[in-house]
Parts: sequence; structure tokens; C-alpha cells
Amino acid sequence: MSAAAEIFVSALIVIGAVFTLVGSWGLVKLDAPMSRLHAPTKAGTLGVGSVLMASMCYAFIWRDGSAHELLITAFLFVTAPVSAMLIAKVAIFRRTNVQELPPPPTDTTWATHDTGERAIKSSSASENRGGNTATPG
Amino acid sequence: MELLVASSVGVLTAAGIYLVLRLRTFPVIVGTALLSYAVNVFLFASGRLAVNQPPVLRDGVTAYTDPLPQALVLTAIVISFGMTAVVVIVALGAYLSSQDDHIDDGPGRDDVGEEAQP
Amino acid sequence: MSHWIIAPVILPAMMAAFIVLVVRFHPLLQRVFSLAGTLAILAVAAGLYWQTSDGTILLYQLGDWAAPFGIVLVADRLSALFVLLTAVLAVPVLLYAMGSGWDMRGRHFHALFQFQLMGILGAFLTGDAFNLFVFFEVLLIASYGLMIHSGGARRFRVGVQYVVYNLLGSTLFLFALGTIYAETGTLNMADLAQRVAALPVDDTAGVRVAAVMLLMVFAVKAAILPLHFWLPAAYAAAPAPVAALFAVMTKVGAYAIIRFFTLIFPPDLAITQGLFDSWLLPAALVTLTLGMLGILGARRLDALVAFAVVGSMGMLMTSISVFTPAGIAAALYYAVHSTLATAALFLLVGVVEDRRAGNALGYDPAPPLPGAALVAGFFFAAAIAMAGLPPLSGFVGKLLILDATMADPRMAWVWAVVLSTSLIAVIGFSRAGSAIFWKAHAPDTAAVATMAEDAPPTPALPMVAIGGLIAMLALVTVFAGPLQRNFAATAAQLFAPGPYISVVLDTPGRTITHDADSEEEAH
Amino acid sequence: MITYALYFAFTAVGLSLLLAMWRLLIGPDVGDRVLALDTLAINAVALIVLYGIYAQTQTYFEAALLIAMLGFVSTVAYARFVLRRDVIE
Amino acid sequence: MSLFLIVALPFLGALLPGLMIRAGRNACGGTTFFVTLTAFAGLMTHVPAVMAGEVLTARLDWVPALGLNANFFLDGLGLFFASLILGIGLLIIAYARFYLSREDDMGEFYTYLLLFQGAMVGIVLCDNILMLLVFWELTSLSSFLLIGYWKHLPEGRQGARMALIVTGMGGLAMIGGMLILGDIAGSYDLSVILEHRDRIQASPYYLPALLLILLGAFTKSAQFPFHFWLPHAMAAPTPVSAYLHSATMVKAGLFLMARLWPVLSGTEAWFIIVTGIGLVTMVIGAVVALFKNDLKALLAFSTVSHLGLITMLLGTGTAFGAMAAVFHILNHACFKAALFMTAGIIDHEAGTRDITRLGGLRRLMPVTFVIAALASLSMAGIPLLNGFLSKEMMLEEAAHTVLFNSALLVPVLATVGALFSAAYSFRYIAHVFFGSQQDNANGQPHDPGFGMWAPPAVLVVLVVAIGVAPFLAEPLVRTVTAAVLGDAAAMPDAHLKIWHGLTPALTMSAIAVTGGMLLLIAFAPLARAWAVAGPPAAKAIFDAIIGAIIALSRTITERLHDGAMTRYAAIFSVTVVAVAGHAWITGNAPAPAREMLPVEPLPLAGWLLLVVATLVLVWQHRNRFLALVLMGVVGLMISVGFAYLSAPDLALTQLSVEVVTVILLLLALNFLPRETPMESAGGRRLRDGIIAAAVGLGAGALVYTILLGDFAAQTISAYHLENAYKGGGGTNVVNVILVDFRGYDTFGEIIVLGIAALVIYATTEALLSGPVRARLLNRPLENVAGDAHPMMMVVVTRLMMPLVLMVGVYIFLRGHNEPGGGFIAGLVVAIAVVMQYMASGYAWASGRQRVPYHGIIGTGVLVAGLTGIGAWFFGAPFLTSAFGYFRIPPFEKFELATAMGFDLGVFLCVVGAVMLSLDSFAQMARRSGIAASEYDIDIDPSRDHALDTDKAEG
Amino acid sequence: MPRKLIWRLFPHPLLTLLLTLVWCLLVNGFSSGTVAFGLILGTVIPILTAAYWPRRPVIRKPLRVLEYILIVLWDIIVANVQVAIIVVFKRNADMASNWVAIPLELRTPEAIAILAGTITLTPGTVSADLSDEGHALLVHALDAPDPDAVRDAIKSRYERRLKEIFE
Ligand code: NA
Ligand code: NA
Repeated sequence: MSAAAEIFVSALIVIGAVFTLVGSWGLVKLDAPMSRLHAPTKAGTLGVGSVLMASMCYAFIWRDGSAHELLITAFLFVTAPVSAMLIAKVAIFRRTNVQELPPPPTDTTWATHDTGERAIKSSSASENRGGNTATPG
Repeated sequence: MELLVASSVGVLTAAGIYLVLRLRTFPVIVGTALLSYAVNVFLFASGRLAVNQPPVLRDGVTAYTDPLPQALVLTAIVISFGMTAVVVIVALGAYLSSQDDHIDDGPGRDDVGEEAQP
Repeated sequence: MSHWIIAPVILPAMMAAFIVLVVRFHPLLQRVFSLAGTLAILAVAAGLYWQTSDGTILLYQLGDWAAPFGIVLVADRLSALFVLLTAVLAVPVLLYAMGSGWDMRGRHFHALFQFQLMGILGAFLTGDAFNLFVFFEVLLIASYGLMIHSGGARRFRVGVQYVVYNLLGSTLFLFALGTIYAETGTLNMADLAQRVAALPVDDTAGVRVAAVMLLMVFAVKAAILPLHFWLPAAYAAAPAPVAALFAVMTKVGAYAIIRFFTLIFPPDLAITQGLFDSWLLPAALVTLTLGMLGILGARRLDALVAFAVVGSMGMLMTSISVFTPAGIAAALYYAVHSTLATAALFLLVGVVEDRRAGNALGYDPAPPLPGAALVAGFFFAAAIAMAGLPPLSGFVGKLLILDATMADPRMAWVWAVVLSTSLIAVIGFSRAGSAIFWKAHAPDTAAVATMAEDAPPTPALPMVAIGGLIAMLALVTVFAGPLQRNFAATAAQLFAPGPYISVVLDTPGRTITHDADSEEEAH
Repeated sequence: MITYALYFAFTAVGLSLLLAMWRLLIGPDVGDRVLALDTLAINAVALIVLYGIYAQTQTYFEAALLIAMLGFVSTVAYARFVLRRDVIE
Repeated sequence: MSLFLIVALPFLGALLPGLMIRAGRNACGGTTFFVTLTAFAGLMTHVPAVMAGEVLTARLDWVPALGLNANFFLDGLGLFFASLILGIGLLIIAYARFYLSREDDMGEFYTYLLLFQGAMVGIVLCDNILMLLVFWELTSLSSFLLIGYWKHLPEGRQGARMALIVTGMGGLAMIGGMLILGDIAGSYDLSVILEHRDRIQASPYYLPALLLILLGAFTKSAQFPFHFWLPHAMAAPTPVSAYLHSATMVKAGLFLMARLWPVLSGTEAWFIIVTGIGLVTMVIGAVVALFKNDLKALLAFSTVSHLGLITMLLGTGTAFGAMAAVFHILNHACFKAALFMTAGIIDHEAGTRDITRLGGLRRLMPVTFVIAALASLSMAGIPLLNGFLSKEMMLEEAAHTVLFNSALLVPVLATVGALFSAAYSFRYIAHVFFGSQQDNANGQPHDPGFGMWAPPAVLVVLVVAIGVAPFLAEPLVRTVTAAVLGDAAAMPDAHLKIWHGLTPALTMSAIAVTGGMLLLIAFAPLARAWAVAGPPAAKAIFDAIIGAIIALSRTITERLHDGAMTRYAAIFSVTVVAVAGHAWITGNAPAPAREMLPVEPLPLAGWLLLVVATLVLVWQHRNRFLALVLMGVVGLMISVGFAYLSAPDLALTQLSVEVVTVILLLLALNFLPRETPMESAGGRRLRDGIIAAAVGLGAGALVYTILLGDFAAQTISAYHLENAYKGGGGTNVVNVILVDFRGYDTFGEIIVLGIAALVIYATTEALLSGPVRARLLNRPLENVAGDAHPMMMVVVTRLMMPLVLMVGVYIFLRGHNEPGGGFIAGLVVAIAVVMQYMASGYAWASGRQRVPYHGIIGTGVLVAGLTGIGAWFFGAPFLTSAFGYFRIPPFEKFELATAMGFDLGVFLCVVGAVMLSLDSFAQMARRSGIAASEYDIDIDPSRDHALDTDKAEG
Repeated sequence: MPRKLIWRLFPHPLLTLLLTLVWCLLVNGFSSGTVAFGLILGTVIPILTAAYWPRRPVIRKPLRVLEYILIVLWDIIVANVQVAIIVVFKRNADMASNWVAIPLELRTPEAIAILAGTITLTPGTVSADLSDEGHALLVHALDAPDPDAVRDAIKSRYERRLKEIFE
């Protein structure tokens, strides 16, 4: 039991470490901005996920158990796509022409490049709908 | 380890001071933020360093890290946060009302914005 | 258990919170509560002063923890004096703010005012070095808000400098406290006194650095050269009542120097010998000179008064830096006097600014001030006091300081600087006063007619407030004898810190009862 | 065995930190820097969790959780700033 | 009448004119007159006693520790001067009633006059030299007000300032002198000091004291080279000139020299200085007076000359000289005050004081002519008038005075002085009352009413009476002289009489009068020569000096305080390093006592990251966004470092604070330039780099030595570790310290935070109510990416916000026992809300938020405070904590501690503060003409789908 | 109406359960007290935050959710290895990065977000942007010589399932 468990936990740790490293390596190695986005958002996530699993298993095997690592894992999995999407939007916004992108099958353009009237109108605060503390006495 | 901490304090302090001596409000604010990092680490170090001895009481543990400097640093962090927030808004006010973010105030930098722009 | 000693801290804090929470939309109620709170503080301060006036040292153990493990408040003669001074100052300043309408020219004046009082009073009362830092920060951050109250480009520009400079000061304070703790393992001031005295002679470098760093922190507050640069522009740009309240803020620095360098690092302590004897007095004299030169060199009345603050702090520090009972006693008298005098001057600046046409605070001719006679009279009185001319308290203070420095080997320097700078101040004040109050345009009738129509009725409350301050100056003058006796006793108490230390450290705190909590083990 | 795995992991994660830092420094665009910072934060989470295993303590769980959470928030803030200039418009 | 009352009466009376002026000018003047009369009468009641040789005293302690007491005494000298002051005061008050015009504020005038009068009486009756200084400076101040009384006259303002500066300077010097004198004598009471002649003259501090006191006396009495203020004081209304600048104030210096004569005179220094200065002053004053065309200027310089004369007499140190001085003080007061009043009458009636424009007034103003002529002739030293008598005594004394080993120097100069004195006196008569009738400005001048000529007439009666019957004045003069001499010298065997025989003095006198007449005859060519070759105007020199001092002050002040914050900060840094470095070097540093922790590779990597990030941040700081990103790295590394060094609470706090800080900075950067331009030159950057390196090195070295050394004694935190659980009910000692042992710190800390938010809010409001508002609303749109509120972000936030709030609650509840607590929880909750803001926009999110942030802050402070106050009801001090363990199924046993209430206050404060700050930034970011989004997601196909469906159905 | 009341009290029954679970994970225990307290919080917090989650979607086939999660997890693990190999061994020049536009049939924001998240988490692809009306998703593929294949894979493997679950 103990040896197998040790191997299992060690493997998880090593896998996690490797994926973490690969994620960061990709970040440095890949030369296209959009490509760089791939490495850390996935490899990194899985890397940390493995480490967290290792921590959990370690706790269940040698201590009184712990599952809260799941929380961090879930957290990372939920947030990583959003981070990636925003960073991708940054890349599109700052680096990419509309022409380089495939046209959207049905609509006019991609949202990041949609700096027309609609984008402005629907996005900024108005005069009279400020915060709840707008004008005290 | 001690050397690492000491040199970090030194580098952060030097960086903070250098930025505080810049001519625009923004780097100065960043400088004060670095200084507060530095001083927080300094204050923390006044209780000496310990690894893997958290200040949380556990059965059978006798060696704890010094909790008092930590409490002091916590207070200091919060206070610096408040101060930073205030200096940010004051600097912003200065910039917005005179269209100039120089921190030095000299002849010719008087109330430019308010008079110039009705 | 008497809770009065903490009232000067809790009362304004709760009052400010209450104002923010409940009456932030009601100007009148804000004023009522703010004034009521301030008057209550005054009453409590008077009570504390009376209680400590027989040499009693009051101790308050926060959280019932004994010193040095918890924080304590200590009211001795010195603390009570400054608490009372602050409260005495706060009332007319607040009245002025209300009467002149300053309090409503921006948001949250009253809350910030109360918080400012809390910070200042807390700093005077605390017996703990780190807690002093906390209250320094409270008073500072409130002062930032008050300084830029109602905004304006000038105030913001100067405000940034004011804030940044004091951030540097606060950072230095933390460095000093870290060093102090690292060297002694304690933060309570009485405990520090004992532990510093017991430090081995072969390990003095750290505590010496801590001592001078603290001195510099307090010197920033007290605006001692070359750490005074934050003050002139900030005080000149601050709204009149705020600048007047700030008159006592510099005294926090002076107070802290007196406290730390009589209690923890007394002048005869071996391990801190030679730290600042050589330069503190010269620095104070240069500060005095520079302040007075500023009075003469200023181009505007607000700058003039701001430099008067610098000068008065130089004078104060001159007396403190000889570190003798007579010097401290003289300094205390001068502190009281200069606080009231500079406050009165700042309020007068406000009146002039509000009433005088044109470049109101410049020395160019302008149409005569409405109600000039009274304003000029008050200015004359306050300027006399500030310049140290008879018959007001400045003269008595100056004599006390000259007398106190008579035994010092550097007496000739002190006297030469004190007396010659007085002359410079006289020249400066007379120039400014005659330019502002005498050198008016021949009033052209049309302008007077329109002014008479346009001018809002000049409110009486500001003049009442200023008159109150002047009257207090007169009282301080008339009762100089009893006051001096009291301050001499205060100085004597400071130079014999045994009772202070034993009251703080020998009073038992709470007894830990949960030790026997049989139901519960730690884990 | 776990100890060796941990040493390996520490080395790898330490290296990852340095790599991410390198990307942060060389950029070239702000997007790369934000991405690098995000990666740094995630690597820091891994590091703290590894340290928790190493030190056999749960004390650092909150730190890891908070770094994960706040790393996300600051990435969003930085990106929003680049995209919209106003972070909370 | 009590001496106190005599001194106090004028001061108390000064309150009346301002009130009485409402009842009319007569009431005002009458009241003032009555006040002075009362004091005068009170003084007179003491005459018999004083003449009998008694000394009356009155004592009142003021600042006994200092020796500053309100002690008064009345002897012959005091009585003499007090009588002069009050007696002439009566005449001046009467005269001024008619002199002042309707435009003048009479109440103000009499107020100042009475203040002055009180101060003068105080000087002469004072028995305490410190108290004397008080009155001394009061005369300077009140004379400042009187000279500047006509505020519209620039000469008045300048003259007032000049008088104040010069006499004020003397007064300040005298403070030093008096303190030294009192220190030597062991008392500040004159009556004591006067008994210590030998001790004082033997003291090494005698000379400094003498010089400082004489500086005071000379400036007040307009002795060369400080004489120049007096003529400029003539801008004052004439009653002031007559009173202050001839009869009383200028005599204060003489009074002081006379008063201190017993202890200060008789030394070589005294003799040379006082006699020499007096002599020079006498001659210069007389010469200049002759060529002045302004009547009052002529009289002013003549006064200077006569004051020099008296000074010279006091300087000789002989009893006879003292007697002559006393007598001349009396005589001069009579004729000079009369002359000033006549000058005022002429000015009043003829509309000018310019002698060249006056002439032939003898016919038009006969009464004035008689008065002026008699007074002038007395001044010239014509027999049968009082001036003659004392001038003879002066010449007699001069004839016997050997200065600088020359027996001729003093007599010759005295004669020259007397000669010019005669010349200008004659000129006053000849060029004003005789000769052709000039334009005389007002056309037909005539004698004034009785009220105006009676006061000088009274004085002239005295002039003649004493001149004819000097024995009348002799008892007074002898009594006064005796008081001056004290025990220092015997009363001289001399008498006041007209004929002393053919003495050298008579010869000198004759030469003077004859020479004076000749000078007047040759006046026209002399005046032309004077105009060409005369000495420069002292005013120009004085103005130049004052101007230079002001310019220097201004230069120093403005150079130093030029608003260069960067230099202020550099000076701060250098000072700190220098002073702390000095303290370090002069102390003893101990040898390292602790073993160092090993350096593991991982911390090394972290350290590398931190250092590199910091250095690159400095290097690249001009790219502000990059700077913030790097700040994020620094903050992250420090947090991880705290975690590594066993400080989980710190790690959590640092981390959350850092994120909120960065968000605040990003919000601010939205309005600021994105780049910092390269402005400072290489040298400047090098300088800053050196300063920064020095400070950094200092800080690093300090912490390194600290880390290598041990605590000298056990730290107080041992107690905290010991008692955190037993006494504070928590196992997280840091948290127990924060909310219990040092809860008071935390109370202050949350207030700092609350204030910060209020300040931010107030600042925003101030900005938005000023001109900035329009600029902000209409600032140009920038090129921003589309899709402000991306769907993914919004959807994830919908899920994350409850989760993060949950984490916040968790961190809050466990803080007491595990890392966490109200502060971090507050930040976490705030960040949850920030996330919502970032996802859906401020307008949409805050529209769903009903709790006012001000309220949250206020509640937080109140909750924390009231939790602390709650202890009062159990008789315990503020913030005394209590805790207990409870068991309510289905929950496990749990702990409730009052500290949690306190922590709740902290939590609320933090949330409120952060939110209010963000709210403020959002207020600023509004733009005009752009409406807020109604939706939380910009692009939402389900919404469009629903709309399409609605349209299709509708 | 009691049903309305229950809806008020438990605006998000699933969220309540999730939060309770999260609480237990945070506390690291599943005792009755923990669960009870978690339930309380899980009830209160959604009420407080209900305003921020308008138009809640209805999950029509809860069981398919599990299936979906398992598929995604498996895809993540398998494809991560592939990406790691690509990153480590493939030269930059040999990579065929491509943009892929994916027309969306999904209309529910939650569903689209899950799809986009899935795309990002599964290796080789990152969701980068939405079209201006929300009817297409822009995806970047790290190494996809054939973009259309990627598009079809995504639509069939993930979007189809999400459509079943949500719409
Ligand atoms: Na700071
Ligand atoms: Na002002």
C-alpha cells in the first residue's frame, strides 16, 4: 500500500511539475502571440491540477484527509478560460487586423473589433445612472 | 536566507527611493508602494526569520515564529493601503485640475488648469 | 475603572462614524453633533488636566491587558496639557469653520475634523510606541483630507507633496519601530525606558540608529530643518480653519520628542550619548531663522503665517533641545502660546481671503476690507504675540526661553538668533499688516456702493472665534505665572520618570481565568 | 521518494517561475506580459501547494486559494485596462 | 492713589474713547482728558511724600520664576517723568480735540494715545526691568499705530514701520542687556540692581549688557546713527509729534540712562560711548535741522540735537552733568512741545509746513507768533527763558569735559551745536513770521481758537516762568537729580540761577548766539551749498538696507521652498542616511549571535524574481502599465516569501491588498498619461541613483545586522503566545494580537481606512463640482476594444461571486484560530464585488446594490467601537474581550468571542472603504452623452432572440 | 404562493447545493454541523447575489451534465499530453496556427460560456472572441492544418451536448 501510494503521489507531483514547466516553457518558446496563449492556460492548469491532486491524495493517505484542494482546481478550471479569452482579446485588439481573422459566419465582425456605435452605447455609464452614493446632501 | 531578505529590503528601498525622486506623480506613487513593501519586510524581519513555524498554536509544538511583528506588519500594510489610495486620488486630482502630473511645483505651475480652462 | 482617559479618542471616533452614517445629508445636524462632541472633548480634557495637575499619572489598560503586553493609555501632566490644548484650540476653529461656511465647501468636513481630533488626542495619550505610529497615521490621513478640503488645483498640487513627504516620514517611522523592537523586544514606552537603559554597552549601534530615526520622524512632524519642507506650502494652501487646527499638529512632533527623549532616551543615558547634541540645537536655530526670514520674504499673507509656524517650531525646538527642566518648561509655555497665536493668524488669513478684493492675500493695494478695524486689531494682536513683542504671551515665552538657555554654553548663539529673528519677524509682520490693512485704494465711491450691495453680510462667528483665541492668548499672558509653575512641575515629572514607569508596568492587568476551562483543551 | 519528487517539482516550478518572468520582461506586447503574470500566479499556486505537502501542513491552503482567486482578478483587471482603459466602467 | 492704578488708568481708559466717540467728539476728548487728569491727580497726591525723599512701592507677582513681576516704585525721577507724561498729555489731548478733523477717527486716535500714555507711565514707574521691557516695547507698538494713524499717507505707513523697526531693534537688544544685567545683579528688580554698582561694573558681562542696553536707549532717543527714524515719524499728526517725539517717548532712552546711571555710569566705556554719541548727535542734529524746510522736520532734527545734548550730559558721569540733564529734559519738554503745537497750528491754518512757502505770519497770527517766538528763543538759549539756563549748565559741563585726551573737543563741539541750535531757532522765527507774506497756501491764515493755542500757551508760561525765576524749579530738579544719582554720587553744590558771572560757558553761549545770527544772515548761499553737498538722506540708506534684507529673505525663502518636491525628498533621504549612519558609526555593533538559515534554491529563485522585477521596474518605470505589472510580480513574490517564512496571515493580506492597490492604480492610470516622459538628465539620474543606493544599503545593512543579532531580552510576544488561547480564545496568535492584545491599534487602523475612503469620496466630489467635471465628461473617446462586458466573464462571475463571498465568510470566521480574519475577508468580499463591476460594468452592478458604502464604513467603525465600549458595562476597559464555547445542535461546539464583533467592524470598514473608493473612480469615469448599458452582457444572443420573438409575436 | 416563496428562498437550488459543497470543502469536513452551516450560507448568499444573475437558465437534462464533464476531463488529460509534445518538440516554424470561426446554434449565455471554456481547456484551441451578435465563436488553434475539422469536432463533440442540456 505504502509503496504504491508513494509512487502514485510522486508520479502526480512529477506530472504536475512537468506540465507546469512545459506551460512556462511554451510561454517562452512559442513565437506567435496567440500561440503563446495555449501553453500556460492548459499545461499550467493541468500542472497545478496534478499537484493539487497529489496534495489531496497525500492528505488522504498519510493524514486525516483533505479535499479542499478540489476547490482550487475547480477555481482554476473555471477562471482560466476567461483569462485566456481576455488575453486573446488583448492580442486581437492590439495586433490583429480584421482581415487576418476569418469573417464570422453570420454576423458583421468580431466583438473586439466592434468599436462602433453599439459598443460605445452599450458599455458606458450614463449621467443619471451613477452609483448609489451619487449626490448626498 | 538572512542575506536574501536583507538584500531584498535594500533593493526595494533603493528602488522605492529612486522612484520617489522622479519628477512625475505616478512613479512617485509606485515608489512609495515599493517603500512600503520594503518597510513591511523590514518590520517583519525584526522578529527574526523562521521557516515552517507558523504562529498558530498547535498541540505539542513549542517553537513558534514571533507573532508580534506579523501583527504590526498587518497593521502597517492596511495603513499603507489607505495611504496609497489617498495619494492616488490626490495625485489624480492634481493632474485633472491642472493637466500636469509633475510633482514639483514651481513658478509657472500655478493653478494652470483652473484659470486656463473655464 | 475610570474610562475618561479614553474618551478623547472614542468620543470623536464614534461621533465621526455617527456623522458619516446618520447625518451626512444634514448640514445643520452635522454642525450640532460636531460642536457638541468637541465641547464634550473639551470638558473631558479639562477634567483630565485637573486630575493630573497634582502629579497623578492615570493609566488605562486597553483590553485589560497589563503593560507591556497590551496597549496602555497614560495621562500624565504632559499628555493632559497637550490634550487640553488641542481641545481648547478645536472649539474656536470649529466655530470658525461653521461661521465662515468652510465646513460646507466640501464633503465630510466634520467627520474628518473629528477623526483628526481623534488622531491627535490619541497620539498624546498613548503609552505605546507602535500605537503612536497608528495615531500618527490617523491624524495624518485625516489631515490629508482636510488639507485638500473643497479642492482646487493649488490645494491638490501642494497636497500631493504633503502626502508623499509624510509617507516618507511614516516609512521612516516603521523602520525605526522595527529597529526598536528588534533591539529591545518591546513596544511599550515605559518598558522601552527600562529595557533601553539595561542594554549592554557593546550593543548600542542599533538602538542609536533607532533613536535618531525616531527623532527624525518627529522632526518631520515638528518641521525642523531640513525636514520641514512639507509644511510651508501645505499650511498656506490649506483652508483657514484646517491650517488653524494644524497649528497643534506640529506640536505632536514636539510632544513626541519631549516624551521619547526624556523617558526612553533621557539626556544622561550613556548608550545614546553624542547622538544629536551637536546638531539638534543648531538645526532648531536655523529653523527659527528660516521661518522668520520666510515671514519677511513671503509674498502672501498665508505663506507668511505658514513660515511663522516654521519659525515658532524652531523656537520651540531651541528650548527643547537643551533638554533641561527649565528648557522643557519654557518650551511647553511657548507651545501653548504659539499654537493659539498661529491658529488665530490662520483664521485671520481666512477672514482676509474671504473679505478682501483682488489678489486677497497678496500685498498689492486693494479696496479697504469691510470691518477692517476689528480684523486689523486682531491681526495686530496676533502678530505681536507671534513676533514675541510685549505685552502678549510671545514675549513671556521668549523671555522664558532666553532665561532657560542662559546656562547653556551656546547661549550667545541662541540669544543672537532669537533676538535678531524677532526683529525680522517684526519687520515682516509690520510690512504685511500695513500693506493689507492700511495700504488700501482710495475707495472709489461706485465700487464701494456696489460692494455694499454685493457683499454678503459678514458673519460674526468667525470674528468671535478669532476673538476667543486672542482672549486665550491674553489669558495665557496674564496667568503666565501659574502656568509656568505648572509647566515647571510637568518638566520635573518628565525628568523623574520613575513614577511613570512604575505606574505603567506595575499595575496588574487581567487574570487569565480560562486557564481552568476544564471543558476545553487547546486541541 | 516523495521527497525526491518534491525536489524535482520545486526545481521545475522554480524554473517555470523564471521562464514566466523572462517572458514578462521581454514582452514584447502587454498581452504577453499579462499572460506571463497570470502564469506566474498559477505557478505560485503550484509552488505553495507543493510546499504544503513538503511541510505537511494545511496552513498554506488559503494562500494558494487566494493566489488563484486574486491572480485571476488581477489578470482580468490588467486585460480590461488594455482593452477598455476603464477597469470597472 | 495706588501706583497700579496710576499705571492702569490709561490702559483701562483706552477702552473708552472708542465707545464715547458715539456720543460726540467733545465727549470723546473730554473722557480721555478726564482719564488722564485722574491719573495725574492721583500722581500728584504722592508729590509731598516723594519730595520728602520717600520711595513708594507696589508689588504684584506675575511670572515669579522668571523674575518678571509687576513691581512699581515712585521716586523723584519717576515722579518727574510721570508728571511730564501725564501733564503734557493733558495739554496734547486738549490740543488734539481741535486739531483732528471730522474725517479722522478720533476714538481710534485717543485709544492709541492712552495706550501710549499708559506704556510711558509704566516705563517710568517700573521697578522690574523685565516689566520695563514690556512697557518699553508697548511704546514702540503704540507709537507705530500713532505714526501710521493716517493710513492713506504712504509716508505715515513707512515712517511708522521705520520707527517700529529701529526702536524695536533697540528694544530687542535691550531684552538681552536687561537679562544679563538682572543675572549679574541676581534680581530683575531695579531697586535691587541699583544697589549692586560694584558687582555689575566688575562683571565680565558688564560691557555686553551696557552695549545692549545703550542700543535700546539710543534707538529710542534717536541718537546717531539711529536718529533718522525720528524725522520720518513726523508724518504723524502733530499732537503725536509734540507728545511722543518731543516730550515723552524719545525721552524714554534718556530716562533709562538716568535710571541706570548709578550702576552703569562712571566707567570708561560709558563715558566714551555716551558722551561721544551724544556729542555727535547734538552737532549733526543741529546742522541738519537748520537746512530743513519742513517745519516739523526742522523741529524733529532739533529734537535729535537736544536729545544728543542731554545724552552727552548723562555720559560725563558727573553729578553736575546729571543735574543739567534733568533740568534740560524739563525745559526741552516745555519749549519743544509748544513749538510742535505751533507748527501744527501753522500747518492747520496756512495749509503748509514748508518754510519756503511761509512768511509774514506775525501780523496774521499774532498769538501764535508770540508763543512760537518765546519757545524758539528759549530753544536758542536766550536769557530769561528756561532754555538758556540749562544750556548754560551744559556748556559749563562741556567746558570741563576731557574726551580722548582733548580738553577742547567737547567744548568746541558743544559750542558748534549751540550755534546751529540758535541759528535754526532764529530761522523758525524769521522765515515763518517775518519777511514777506508768501502764498501761505490757504490764503488768509489766522490765529486758531482758544482750545488750540491755550495748550502751547500754558507751556510757554512755564518757559518764561522758569526762565525768569529758576529757583521755582530748583526743588524739583534737586529731588529728581538726587533720585538719578542714588548712592553713586553726592548732590552737586550748584543752584539754578540766571547769572553765574562771566564764566567760560557764558562766552561760549555768546559765541553761539552771535554765530547763529550770522548763519541766518548767510542762510541762502549756505542752503544752496547744503543742497549740493549735504549728506545723503538716511531714509535712502535705511530703505536700501531693509530692501536688501527683504530681498535676501525672499531669495533664501523662495530658493529653498520652490516647490521642488524631488529635492525635498532627496534632502530627506540624505539627512536620514547621514544622521543614522553617524549614529551607527558612533555606536558599538555586536558580533553576529544567530545562526543563519540555509539558502535553498527555491527561495533563491523567488529572490531572483523579486530583485529582477524590482530592478526592471525601476529601469522601465516610464512605461506605467509595465510598472504596474511588475509591481504585481513584486507583490506576489513578497506574499510567497511571507508564506515561506511562516507568516500565512501576512501572505494573505499582502496579496489581497496588492491586488486592490493595483486595481486602484489602474483606475487612476485611466486618467493619467500612460508614459512618464524622460525628463531628468543623466547627472540627475546618477545623483538620485547614488542617494537611492545609499538608503537601500543602509536599510539592508540594518536589517542584516538585526537578523544576525538576538533580542537582548525576551520579547513581549512570548506572553502573547502563552496567553493567546487561554486569555484571548484564539489559536492564531497574530489574529489574537490584532483583535485583542493590540485591538486598539486595529481600531486606529480601520479608522485610517475609513478616512481614506471618505477622503477619496470627498476629493472626487470636489473635483466633480469644479471645472474638472466638464473636462472629464467631455474628454475625447479613446480607441478601445469592443465588447466591454464579455459574455464569458459575466457568466463566470455569476458563479464566482457567490463562491468568493463564501470564501470571504470562511476567512472571516476562521481568522481567530487560523490565518484569516476580518481584514482579509473584507478585501475578499470587496474583490468579489469588484469582479462583478469588472464583468458587467459599474453602472449595472451598482444599480443592484442597495447598501450605501458610507453607511457600511460608519457601521463598521461603530460596530468596532461599540464592541469595545461594551466592555464598560462589565466594568472592564475598552476592548476587553470575552469568549465562550457554545453547543447548539446540529452544529458542533463553536466559539463566540467579542473579538469577532470587533473583527466584524474591521470587515465592514474594509468593504465600505474599498467600495467607496471604486465608486468614486467610477463617478469620475462618466462621460457625457453616453448612456449606461441596460444589460450585464453586451452581446447576448438569448436576449436578441427573445426580442425577436417579442417582435414577431407583437 | 408557496412555490414563489420557495423560489425566493432558493433562487438557485443547484447553486445552494454547490455552495454547501464548497463550504464543506473549505472547512475540509462533512460533519452535520458543517453541512448545516453550509446550507445556511448556501441559502443566504444566493439571495444576496440573486440580483446579479438574472434570467437563470434551466438545465433540462441534468444527467447529461455528468457525461459532459467526464468527456471534457478526459479530453483535457489526453490532449494536454499532445500539446505538451507539440510545445516541447515541434519547431515554431512547423506549427500551423489557425483561426477558426465556429457558427453557434447555442443561444443561452451560460451554454455558450461553457462551450467557450471547454474549447479553451481542451488543448490546442483557445476561445478568443465572440461575433458582434453572438452567433459565432472565434477560436485559435495552435496546430491545426485543417480548421474546418476543428470546427466540426467542436460542434459535434461539445455544442451538440450542450444544446441538449440547455435548450
Ligand atoms: Na507606506
Ligand atoms: Na489658506
